[in-house]
Amino acid sequence: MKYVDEFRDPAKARYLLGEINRQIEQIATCQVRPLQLMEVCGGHTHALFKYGIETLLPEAIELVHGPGCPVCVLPMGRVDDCVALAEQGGVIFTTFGDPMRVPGSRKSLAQAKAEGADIRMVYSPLDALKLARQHPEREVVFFGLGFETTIPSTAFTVLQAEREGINNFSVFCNHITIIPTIKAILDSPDMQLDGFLGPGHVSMVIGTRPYGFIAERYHKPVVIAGFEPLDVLQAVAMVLRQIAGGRAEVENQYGRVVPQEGNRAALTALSQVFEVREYFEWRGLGSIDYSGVRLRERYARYDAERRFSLPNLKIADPKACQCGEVLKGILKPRECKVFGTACTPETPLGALMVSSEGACAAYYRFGRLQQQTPAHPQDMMDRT
Amino acid sequence: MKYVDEFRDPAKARYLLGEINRQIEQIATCQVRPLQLMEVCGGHTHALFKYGIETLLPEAIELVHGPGCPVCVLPMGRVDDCVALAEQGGVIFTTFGDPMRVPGSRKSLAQAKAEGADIRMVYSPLDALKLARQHPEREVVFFGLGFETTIPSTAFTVLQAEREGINNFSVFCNHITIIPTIKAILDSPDMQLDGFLGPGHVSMVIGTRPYGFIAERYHKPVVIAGFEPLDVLQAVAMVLRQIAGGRAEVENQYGRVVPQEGNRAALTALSQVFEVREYFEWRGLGSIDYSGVRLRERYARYDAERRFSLPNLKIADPKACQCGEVLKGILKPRECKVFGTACTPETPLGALMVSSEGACAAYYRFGRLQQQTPAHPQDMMDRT
Amino acid sequence: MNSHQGSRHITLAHGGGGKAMRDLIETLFVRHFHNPWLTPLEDQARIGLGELSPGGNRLAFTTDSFVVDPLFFPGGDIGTLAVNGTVNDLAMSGAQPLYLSCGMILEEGLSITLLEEVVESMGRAADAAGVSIVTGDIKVVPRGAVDKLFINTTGLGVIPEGVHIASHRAQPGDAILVNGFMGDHGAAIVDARGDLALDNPVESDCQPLHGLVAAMLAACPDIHCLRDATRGGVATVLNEFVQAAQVGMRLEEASLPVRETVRGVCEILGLDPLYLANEGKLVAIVPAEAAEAVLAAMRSHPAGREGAIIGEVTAVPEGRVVLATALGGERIVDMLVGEQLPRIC
Amino acid sequence: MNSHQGSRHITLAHGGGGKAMRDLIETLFVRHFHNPWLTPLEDQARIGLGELSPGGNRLAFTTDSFVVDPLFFPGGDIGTLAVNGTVNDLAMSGAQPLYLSCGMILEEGLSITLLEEVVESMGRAADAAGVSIVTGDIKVVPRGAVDKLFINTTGLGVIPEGVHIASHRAQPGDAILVNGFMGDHGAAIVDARGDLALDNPVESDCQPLHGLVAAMLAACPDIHCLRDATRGGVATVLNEFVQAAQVGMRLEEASLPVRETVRGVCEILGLDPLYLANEGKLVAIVPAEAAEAVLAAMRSHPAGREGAIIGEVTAVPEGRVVLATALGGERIVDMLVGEQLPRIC
Amino acid sequence: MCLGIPAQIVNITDAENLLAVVSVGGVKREISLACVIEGDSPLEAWVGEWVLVHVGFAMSRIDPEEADKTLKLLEELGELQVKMEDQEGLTPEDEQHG
Amino acid sequence: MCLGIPAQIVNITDAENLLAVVSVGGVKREISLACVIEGDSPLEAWVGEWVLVHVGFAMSRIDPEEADKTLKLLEELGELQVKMEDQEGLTPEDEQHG
Ligand code: SF4
Ligand code: SF4
Ligand SMILES: [Mg+2]
Ligand SMILES: [Mg+2]
Ligand SMILES: [Mg+2]
Ligand SMILES: [Mg+2]
Ligand SMILES: [Mg+2]
Ligand SMILES: [Mg+2]
Ligand SMILES: [Mg+2]
Ligand SMILES: [Mg+2]
Ligand SMILES: [Mg+2]
Ligand SMILES: [Mg+2]
Repeated sequence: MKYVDEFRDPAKARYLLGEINRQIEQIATCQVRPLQLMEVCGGHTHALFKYGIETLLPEAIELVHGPGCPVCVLPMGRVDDCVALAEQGGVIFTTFGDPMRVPGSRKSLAQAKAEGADIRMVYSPLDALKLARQHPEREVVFFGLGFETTIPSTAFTVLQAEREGINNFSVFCNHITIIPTIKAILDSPDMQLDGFLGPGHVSMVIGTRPYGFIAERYHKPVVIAGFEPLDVLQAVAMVLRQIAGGRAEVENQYGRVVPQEGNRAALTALSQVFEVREYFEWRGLGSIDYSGVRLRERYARYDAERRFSLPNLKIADPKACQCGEVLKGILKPRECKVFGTACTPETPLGALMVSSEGACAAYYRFGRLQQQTPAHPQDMMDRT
Repeated sequence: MKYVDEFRDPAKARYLLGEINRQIEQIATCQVRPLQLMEVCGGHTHALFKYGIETLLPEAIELVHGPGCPVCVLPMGRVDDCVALAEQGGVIFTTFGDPMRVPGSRKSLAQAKAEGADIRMVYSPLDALKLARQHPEREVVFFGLGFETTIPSTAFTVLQAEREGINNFSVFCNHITIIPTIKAILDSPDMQLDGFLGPGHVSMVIGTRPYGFIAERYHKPVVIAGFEPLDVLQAVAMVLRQIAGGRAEVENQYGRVVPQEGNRAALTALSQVFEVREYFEWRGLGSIDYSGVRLRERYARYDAERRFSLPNLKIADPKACQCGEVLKGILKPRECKVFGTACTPETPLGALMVSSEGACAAYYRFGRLQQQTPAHPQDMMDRT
Repeated sequence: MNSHQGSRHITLAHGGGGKAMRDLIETLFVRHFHNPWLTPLEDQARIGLGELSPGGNRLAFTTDSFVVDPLFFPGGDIGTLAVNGTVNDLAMSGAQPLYLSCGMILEEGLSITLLEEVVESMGRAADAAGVSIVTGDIKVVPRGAVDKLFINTTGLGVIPEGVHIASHRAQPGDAILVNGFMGDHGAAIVDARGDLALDNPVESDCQPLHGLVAAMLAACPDIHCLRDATRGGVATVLNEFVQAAQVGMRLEEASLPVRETVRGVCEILGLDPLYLANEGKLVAIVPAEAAEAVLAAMRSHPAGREGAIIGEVTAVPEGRVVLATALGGERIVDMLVGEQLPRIC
Repeated sequence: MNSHQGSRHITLAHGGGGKAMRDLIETLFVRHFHNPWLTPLEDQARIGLGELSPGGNRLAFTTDSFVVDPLFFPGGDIGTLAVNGTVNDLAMSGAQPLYLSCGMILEEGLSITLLEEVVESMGRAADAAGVSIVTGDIKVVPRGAVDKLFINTTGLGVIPEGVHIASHRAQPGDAILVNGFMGDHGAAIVDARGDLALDNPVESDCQPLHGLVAAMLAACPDIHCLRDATRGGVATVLNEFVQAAQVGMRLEEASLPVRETVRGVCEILGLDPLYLANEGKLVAIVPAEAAEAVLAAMRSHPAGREGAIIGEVTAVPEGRVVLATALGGERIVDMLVGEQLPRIC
Repeated sequence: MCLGIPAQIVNITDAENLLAVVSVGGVKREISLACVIEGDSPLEAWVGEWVLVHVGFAMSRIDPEEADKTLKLLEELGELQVKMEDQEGLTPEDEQHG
Repeated sequence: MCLGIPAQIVNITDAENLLAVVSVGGVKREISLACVIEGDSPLEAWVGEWVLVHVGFAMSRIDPEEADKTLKLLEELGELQVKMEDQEGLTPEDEQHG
């Protein structure tokens, strides 16, 4: 497959690993402690595990899996709202497959479906709109979920609904934005990060400029990265080169997809339909100012939060759950007290154990190897 | 079971058969041709076959199976109306089990159900009303079918619906009355009947007086009969005794159930809710004046014919079908050209092949014996 | 069942072939069905032919799906039915029933507690019948694609040498027997869902019949025909026999065993007990000279206490079952056309 | 089918045990399945033990229900699946598949034409696989109680002496083989209903595998493990093996055969071909020294043309399947938790 | 037409709506007495009575005296017949298909 | 977050609603071009282009030159490395777990 296979080439990966090792040798910090690089995006977390990249990287690099999985950071109260919506008579609740198993305080969407709620998985918000067209007697609610990558598609779908005069369609908006969250993490006192892999697909929408503050104000290198193994490895090498050179800039590894200026059509639609919320609740991270969006007043009739009455409760995360610390990179998944015991992919306590981009699930599924086999003696508990 | 087993006593049946044979000897006609007695009621037809009574009666008695099965006389167009009602969105069509398989011009109710119509079998019209109570968002239509025995129960159900203010219930009224039909048969020129077994359960409602004209004007004996074997045999003996004695009266064999004056409460409810139609179409018999009832104007909102638009077409009976002649006693079932070939219980052409009270079905199921076995050489084709 | 914590319902994951299914199989099915053939959890049970041959020289192999609604009814449930139904189809060849498979189709959202009740009930029924459930399969389908729970059981048994039971073997003169009251199961479930609002004391007769058959074979190894009178009732079995053997039959109405309560149900709904389903009743055709011995064997077995000779095989009318009514009349007892529907007229 | 004149649809009467059912069985099932065991239409097929013993010394006995939606999909239908699925479960013990039962559950209103297509397709698949469908059962349930049509097949086969295939026999050093492209069936049906609006050229790999297994056994009678990789895919089978045998496994990502189009489906929906269902693929564990011979036997059989050695059994990590990525990294291939859901993130 | 069965009233379940439970050979069902009640005679008086039930309604009270009368008449007929046969030297069986 | 896949535009299916069919390894789906179209440039010009698809929308045109640039850079890195290793007498494999 074009633009896929070329970027999985093992030979080129070896060159990059060589380069990474060479850079490490030139970085003084590495003699004292591992460098902490945060991949903001869950897509990178997924790629790291899928291709076994962590098992290839030198010990001196520690990857911190950031908050960039919209499923993992979904607060329990919002899942409850989804269930409440889905269980209303006459509603067809449409969602991407990802959040189906995220636990709410009473049940997940998968459980609600098993108990009779009409919940349908869709591939695109346009599929949800199509259902609304096909079932004019029903209320079709689309579970809007995702960062800036996904928001424009929801926006265009709302605009399309308006154009067609479809009135039985609405969005339960849980869209969030990544920049305020990165800022919150950088402001967190218990945080020591040396650099960032920037989210490639968010960036194709927002462009590279919004990351400027990371370099300028916090003096951390940022490299916008693609999702194939060579992309990730090259981005790591680029971050290291900045560190080695004492630079802190925003660089773009993913030029084939990410234009510096982002996607103007998408951003226009986004800001036409959505406006920033004063704050939004994140699982594990608490409330973050300006980190969510909602539909503008003009599109109120497409807003499920205005159209239906929702429980809208703030549900505290389970006491034992340490997702927040893991999300901020303070704890590694395996250091969470309930990892692998009370919290497993079958009975997840926290959202990080649910999504295939969730760090805990990824560690549990792909990562247990190093704990059990002596094949890689250099792997320590805290780095796999 | 009380009031059942006593009336199935084989010893007493033998006494009655003895009496019947003695009466026959005293009737002159019997030397020339068999006596033709019509059991008006399908319940009697059923009992005759179920207990093998015809195989016990002397040759000189020929039973003619009359029009008293409300399923058998249902015209095809009315079945089509039922199907059309049942196939309307939102309708729950409720019916007794009996008419389920009666062929319409396109399909039977059973086929419509198999194809997705929401058709439910009920034991009582009150069960249909209960469904209306349970499903206020649906339209529950009750298929009112039957003679005077059944009409009062429909009437009481309509009154109950009114009392409770239930508005999603209606009756598709196909109720018919027996007296005009007996009169039509007596007026038919090709008809030679010697006496009648009167319908026991209709009579418990209407009493014995309405049959007076048969004795007075047409000089035919009538004996109101119950449905157990002894009832039927005793009634036959009583008719014979009238013939032998040259009498033509209305007698009541079924005194334990049928009061002379009928059931006043039932008749009051009947005439409160229903009024006579100018004419009604019968399968095989054509249109008969004043032979059907409909809901009075005051109960129009419970009348499915007013509430829904129906095809209401008059569908000619299939050409090959000779149900009419069989109903009038002109042909025996086996003399119909399609009996047992094009018309069988599996693929009925006429309604008489469907209901277990239909003469053709009864002959086909219970009566083929005599055609095939030499065990009863006295049985001729035209009498079994 | 740790993995179902917080979820007392079947989800599609339980049929996905992964961990949830594996856990369900191990915690529920292996527990209640435990036996050495099932436990390896291979894709197939393996049965030494040497284990089979001492019992006879032919395998009996039969399948039935069970779709009863409601799942629990007076006198049994879908689980007892699924075991006994297939045990009985094996027994009707004279076979000793030995091994059963169990295929379950579950509706997403089904209560796991309810499923466990059914599985437990199957386990108990299998123990009682002396059979092992040695292989199985679970499918979960989306809500609405199945009504709660269906079960298929397929059975294996061994037919003793010298036993040749076949529907075409009915001969004029043979006696016709049933092992007790007709129509209990049909009457018990006709309104078990409550639509007809009957308050009905009848219980299903669901029971395994191979012990009874063994006792009958001991009294007469040359039983000609055997069939359990399930759907379509005794009338249907007799019609199948007269057609297969090209004989006639004559039943005596007065000798037909019917419970008073079942008669009650039939009177109310206009049904005929000859066509009502049974789940623990068989019809046997035996040589006239063995009839009394078989009847005695029947009556001394718990499953045949109310056994009766109900008629005899005749030469004519060929292909027809005739009922001599108590009154002395006659009528034909035909194949059922369509379902038996409740009648009002 | 004279008795269905004017009714091209299944009605409850077809399951009532009466005449309509009998006619359906005779006109449809007996016609398409015709064989000497089925035709007597007894409640059970009877199979001489003498017919079985020449083939081996053990019976293989397996059951599966088939609930695929849609009933017809690229490369097959529920009928071919129902025959091949059970044939394959038998074949995975090394058995020669011989006899099948067929239990059908039909929805009231089902088109009889459609049913006949399925039955015909089963008949053809059985002929192709050389098995006989010798006993059956039909149930009809009210509209809405089942989604169109489910089939259970249960199979009997005979395992040759000396063949001992069992999941616990995997040993460190053994080679792991598959007989061709992974995930074709899963990718073919993932959107066969069209909800995801994919235009997907993938066809199901549905095929019988006993011929292939016979060829493999000829090359190496001591095959250690065999399993068809149906629901849950190759990953699930391998996990079952490592758990049963208390060994580890190491797969080579680069050697996994996956069709380009299947990769396309997986990329679009975020799925992993290791977990996609197959209906004509097996996983074999064979002694290292026999690996090349088995591979050669596979590749010379039509059902194994694209066969490949995909990895080896290891001592550690016990109970774990490890994938060596093309890149040189490693990851664990775990049991599937829940269903595989289409992902967007 | 009009399948009707004798049933005994077991108890009154809803006096306002005239509902009672009847028993047929031990099988029970709730039916309506609306078609047999006139005026406001106490419903309890119906308990133990036999009625003819059709489509969930009692349609007639069964008169035990009339039933007895019918059965007695048939018995007398039997006695009479025995006498006649004694006179004629015939058994009733011979007449049966007469 | 944000699974995105490179896909090639095969044809335009509904110009008014900006719908086109893309192919991924031979598998096709209709997607929306609404997020990549600006102004009214002719839609047909997109046929043959590669785009990054996310939840049924093309979100970015893939720039073939940028892609080539990245790959060429890596090749050069490889060449450079070979030279360095030749100098150091090391094979890249040894460094792998560095
Ligand atoms: S193990 Fe569970 S609770 Fe702990 S951080 Fe991970 S997902 Fe959260
Ligand atoms: S055989 Fe059929 S068509 Fe002829 S009279 Fe009877 S029911 Fe009518
Ligand atoms: Mg069977
Ligand atoms: Mg059976
Ligand atoms: Mg049977
Ligand atoms: Mg299986
Ligand atoms: Mg259901
Ligand atoms: Mg199986
Ligand atoms: Mg299988
Ligand atoms: Mg298998
Ligand atoms: Mg069966
Ligand atoms: Mg359906």
